[in-house]
Amino acid sequence: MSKKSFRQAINEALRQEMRRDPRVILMGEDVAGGQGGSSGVTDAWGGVLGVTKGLYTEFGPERVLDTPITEASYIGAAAGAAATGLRPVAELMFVDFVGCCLDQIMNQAAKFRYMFGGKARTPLVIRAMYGAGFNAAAQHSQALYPIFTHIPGLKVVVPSSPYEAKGLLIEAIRDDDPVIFLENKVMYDDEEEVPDEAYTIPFGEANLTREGNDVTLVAFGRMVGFANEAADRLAKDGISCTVIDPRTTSPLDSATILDCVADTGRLVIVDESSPRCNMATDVAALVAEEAFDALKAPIRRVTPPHTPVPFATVLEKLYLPDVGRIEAAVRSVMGYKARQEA
Amino acid sequence: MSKKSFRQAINEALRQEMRRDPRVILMGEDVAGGQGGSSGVTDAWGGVLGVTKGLYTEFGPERVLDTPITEASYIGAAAGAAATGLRPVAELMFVDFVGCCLDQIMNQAAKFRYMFGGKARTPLVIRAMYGAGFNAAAQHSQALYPIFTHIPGLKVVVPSSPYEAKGLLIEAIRDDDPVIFLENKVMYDDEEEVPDEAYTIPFGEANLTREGNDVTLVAFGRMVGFANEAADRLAKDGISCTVIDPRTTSPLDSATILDCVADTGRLVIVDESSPRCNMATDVAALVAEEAFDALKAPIRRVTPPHTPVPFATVLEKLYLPDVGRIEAAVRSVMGYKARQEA
Amino acid sequence: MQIARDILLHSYRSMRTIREFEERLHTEFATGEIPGFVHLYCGEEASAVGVCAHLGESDTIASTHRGHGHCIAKGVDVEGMMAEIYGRSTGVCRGKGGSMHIADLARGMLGANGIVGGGPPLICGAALSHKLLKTDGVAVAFYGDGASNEGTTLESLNLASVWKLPAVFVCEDNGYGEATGASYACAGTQKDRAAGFGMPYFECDGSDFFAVYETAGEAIAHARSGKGPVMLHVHLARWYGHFEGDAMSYRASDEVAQARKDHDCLSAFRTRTTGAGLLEGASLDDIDSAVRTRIEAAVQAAKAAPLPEQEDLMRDVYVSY
Amino acid sequence: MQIARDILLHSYRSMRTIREFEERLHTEFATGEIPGFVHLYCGEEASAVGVCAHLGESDTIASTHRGHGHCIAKGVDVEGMMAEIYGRSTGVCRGKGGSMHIADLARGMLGANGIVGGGPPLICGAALSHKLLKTDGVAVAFYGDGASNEGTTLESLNLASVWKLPAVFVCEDNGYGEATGASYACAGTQKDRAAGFGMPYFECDGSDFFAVYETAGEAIAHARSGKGPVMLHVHLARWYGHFEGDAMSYRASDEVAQARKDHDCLSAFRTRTTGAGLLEGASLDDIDSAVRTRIEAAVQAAKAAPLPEQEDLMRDVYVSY
Ligand SMILES: Cc1ncc(C[n+]2csc(CCOP(=O)(O)OP(=O)(O)O)c2C)c(N)n1
Ligand SMILES: Cc1ncc(C[n+]2csc(CCOP(=O)(O)OP(=O)(O)O)c2C)c(N)n1
Ligand SMILES: [Mg+2]
Ligand SMILES: [Mg+2]
Repeated sequence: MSKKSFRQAINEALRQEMRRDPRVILMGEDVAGGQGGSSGVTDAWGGVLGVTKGLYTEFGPERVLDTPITEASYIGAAAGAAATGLRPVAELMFVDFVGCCLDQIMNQAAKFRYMFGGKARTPLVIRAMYGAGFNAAAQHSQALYPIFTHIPGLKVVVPSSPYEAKGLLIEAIRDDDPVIFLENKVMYDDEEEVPDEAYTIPFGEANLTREGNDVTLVAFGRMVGFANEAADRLAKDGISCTVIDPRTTSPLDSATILDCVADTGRLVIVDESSPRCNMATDVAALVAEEAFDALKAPIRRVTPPHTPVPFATVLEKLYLPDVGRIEAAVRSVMGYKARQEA
Repeated sequence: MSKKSFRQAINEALRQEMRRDPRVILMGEDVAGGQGGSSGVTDAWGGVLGVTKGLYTEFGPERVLDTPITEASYIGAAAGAAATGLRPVAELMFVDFVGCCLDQIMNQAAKFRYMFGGKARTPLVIRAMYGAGFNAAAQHSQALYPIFTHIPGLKVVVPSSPYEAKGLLIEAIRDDDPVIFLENKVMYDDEEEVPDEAYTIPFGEANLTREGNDVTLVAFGRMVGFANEAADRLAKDGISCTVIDPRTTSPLDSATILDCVADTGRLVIVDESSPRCNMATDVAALVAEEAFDALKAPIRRVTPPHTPVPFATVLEKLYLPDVGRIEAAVRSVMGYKARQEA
Repeated sequence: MQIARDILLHSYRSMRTIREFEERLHTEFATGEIPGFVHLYCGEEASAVGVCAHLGESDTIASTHRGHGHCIAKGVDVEGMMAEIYGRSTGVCRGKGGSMHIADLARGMLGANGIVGGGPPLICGAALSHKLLKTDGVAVAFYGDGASNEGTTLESLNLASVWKLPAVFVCEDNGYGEATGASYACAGTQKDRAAGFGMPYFECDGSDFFAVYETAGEAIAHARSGKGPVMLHVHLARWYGHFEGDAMSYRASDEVAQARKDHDCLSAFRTRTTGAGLLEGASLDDIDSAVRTRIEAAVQAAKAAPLPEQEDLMRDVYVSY
Repeated sequence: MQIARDILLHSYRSMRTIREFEERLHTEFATGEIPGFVHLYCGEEASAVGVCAHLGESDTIASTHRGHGHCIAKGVDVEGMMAEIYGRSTGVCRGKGGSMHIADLARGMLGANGIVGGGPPLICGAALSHKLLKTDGVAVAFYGDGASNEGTTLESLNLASVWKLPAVFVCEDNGYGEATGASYACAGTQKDRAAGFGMPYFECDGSDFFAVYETAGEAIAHARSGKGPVMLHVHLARWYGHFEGDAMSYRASDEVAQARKDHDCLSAFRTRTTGAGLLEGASLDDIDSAVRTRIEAAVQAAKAAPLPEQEDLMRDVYVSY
């Protein structure tokens, strides 16, 4: 156990799994860096934000493959390699680039097993950065996990901390289905205690980071931290929240969400993805259908507005959900009085 | 006014708009057909299902452009042409192929205006076929409108009949934003009375195809017909339904949905897209947040299961929502008794 | 070039099986009993068979929407294919894939593909598996002239060269992508494209089994020896419409007739092998009638086979979920 | 080739403005005041300027993540660009785009682009507009060696040829895509790729304004005359990291120094023009100092400019919604 950053946690997960299983390989743009450069230095970058640094040096060019800037072909290659005996971890860099390779994910990797009558196994992990807060503007700041969640055949992981990231990534690599693993780029320097040895966190099992009686908060990825902060602040005013980190959006731990709502009767969902057809709507619909009885107040969603991500810091701050907005949403459901009662 | 098929309605809308405005052009794979063929016959296909037949003959090769099989480049070209003075209608054939060109839609066309500070106008229409029921299997049967709806900057149209198709397509062509126009391939031979002259149906204004007091049904595209049938059957048992065809998923006519639910207190949503993060969840979340007070029963969703679309007829029938399942959902919300009441 | 008798016989049987399979589907489709889209490979048999003659079961291929020929040439079970096309639970994909998604990974058949240009990236991955797992295998992408313009295909040519993969890109150029001529849709030449992505280029007449066999042999040997990927450009004619139901008004009325007359791989094969005394007409006749019987039986079995069951709908979306 | 004096002076001013803009951003970025990703065009100035010298305001260009040079060369307002990079409401995109999304459609600048390979398809569309609206204009896609492998770029080369568009594909080859050498990532040659998609190929030394001017002139004239698209391959060196913050350990320690010494388009331009008596050193000095003053003022104005307001967040997602 030692303090590790989100970046280190992911690096360690990759390293340990690559040591454990020679079929695990890495590919992506500059996951090593320096191929064809004039200095002869390889492993020059280890990914655009240094997450895979050192892996090329340890595992060599056969297992850490730099690619040309051609997402469709190398993500497809990862799918093809996965279907034929390797266990590739392909890095898409920014998840926003999925528009360049969605077909290979959506129509190929995700559907092989079903279309082929159960005869395929595609142990593929696609890692990508998501999220706003980096002034990276509209084409480098999206969340997009709702799109992957929508697609049957994919599993989708949105880790909320270094500990979660390591365990979930190891699970993803050992999983036999295609997994989309999304890393919030703003969190790479976040630190916490993380075990040194390999461990897994199962998919589809939510984590309760706070337990309370008044309101259930469901939050994803970086928003889990915000929700916890809001819960801590609210606790000072005697409002007690349960905070659920579903960890994976597909599969989704519906049972835990429904149980918690059954207890609290109030639900606020915090989702940093665009508001239409997103995880906030997904969870709201689940609860409005299956825990309707328990609901004492409207289900509130805290999300960005239906706009691209703006560049300027002031606007980006307004764009993203924040602790204050979460608090306000919780207070509004606590203060809710049904019309008939009022 | 005369009886026209869904196919004819679309053809007529295109023809009338092309006559009206020389900047309107068409492009896509075999939208004419026969270029480079040995017979010298052009306009050989008019689209893979004959929807654009005759337009090449009337408007010629400058305005009806056959493309190579390269979706990213010609959809991107349509976006670029739209931003520089033309009003292209690009045909993607099957919406499933969006994986080959999503970037040009999501990161280019949809975001130009916002990223460029309001200085761009991108009057682009992308037509594509969607939907199951054609034994076209997993890569040619998806609905996918939730993905487009999720993306800020796009408008999304899902017409439910020939009349709707014509008016909405003309509106789409005259609209100054990028519009995704989705045609259910199973409906091309459906017929109804359609005016001969050009007319428009505004976006974001839902159509009430039935009005009733007990249950609100919200359905999309082909599902509107199913919902109406279910409503007719239920009427015989004295259950009276409002059926809402939102016409466009983005913008969505929230006000009409909320009003109707305020009246009926019960909501069933019928959506043929995959169930996670789809329009059924979107509408459910809207209502669970903004019409909570009015709700007398859980919000039920009728959707396919979270699986790819299967090939075999028996399985595809089980996959798709049908009138029976809609009826059952309506009866279940009618029969609902809250635990506390029961 | 000397080709062993058993290879000749096997190849003839494969080509005949494909022909019979496709001609029969053509007839059956007309009865309305076959659901979905069906794209026939008739006239192109020598390409699949001439290429696959150099492949073992552990080599990998990826195919297209026009995939029946590749499947049969790679050894996928013909009865299972027929049942699949009929949407039966005895189909190779349990009736869930249909004509456009027939696959058999155990036989190195990575799938037909409903997406034009879908296969080449996958084949880069399969070739990478061969390389890293040191199987001595090669991976072959079949793709059409239409698909030769797709970004996925072009990127894959580059990726395969950069990674020096044991990959073979077989461009099956039948002159049309749907109703559009390759002369319209393909600028430049395939040969220059191969050069543009740094790989050797081979080409041959795809109606001549011997030409395909020989050229593919060289091309595949190059890839297998570790020297990197190659492109094999096969000139072909398709004998039916793009899919069943296509009236083909874009083709001159005698184009297909001419191809059937002058570029029939089966009759050319027969003439050459019997003429040179390599095979006897009677052996070929035997194959013809055995194949006819087999396909008839496959159709009857498919029609009689059980449909998928309700539980199949939810099955095999994931390995675990 | 004779180049008019005003063109020479204008071109020098553009190149100097780009240089000064970028060098200043380099310094300013280090202070931490500039948000987001910044990719500098230093060392590549002659490419943008030599190409754009042949373009009028109604011609169209599409740029890349490394877009400042193209914007300045195409006449986008420098003060508005600086303000944009600082995220101010006076920015050309009101602070909503930032460095990677500077655009000005009124000046035929279709946008920098955060997506590698994003521009070439758009340029096919702009070229189509020129063709159908009979503007006599051309559309130019700037893209890097890295982008030359993207499927979008390759498909666009083909599409432009098939449609015979007045399009110019300018491959700015600075030898690197991020930290990866073009020698690793690009198989084959750009020249063969041009042939593979049926278009003429031109190339030149991008540190020599006169070479670019002359070659681009020919290439653009070809496209403008209606003979179809062309590829122009410009050899360049980038003087800074991929983006600000890149330590460039993948480059030999003297690589940049060498480029700055031997391949500086500005000093080469000065030597040649003053040596041949085309321009006087004093005129160039005047430009240098005027540009310095201008950029200083632009930075100060940007820093002092107002930030966007809350209402800007929801504005301009749609024309109407
Ligand atoms: C990405 C994509 N675009 C378009 C289609 C529709 N489509 C199916 S087959 C085909 C023609 C393919 O032509 P070619 O590659 O030459 O193969 P051929 O049919 O001649 O064997 C097209 C356009 C598709 N299935 N996938
Ligand atoms: C589709 C996509 N993939 C990857 C990236 C990340 N990226 C940004 S710039 C760049 C390198 C581009 O290289 P090149 O085209 O040679 O342009 P240069 O930076 O040398 O000007 C990469 C990989 C991106 N922005 N978009
Ligand atoms: Mg073809
Ligand atoms: Mg470069």
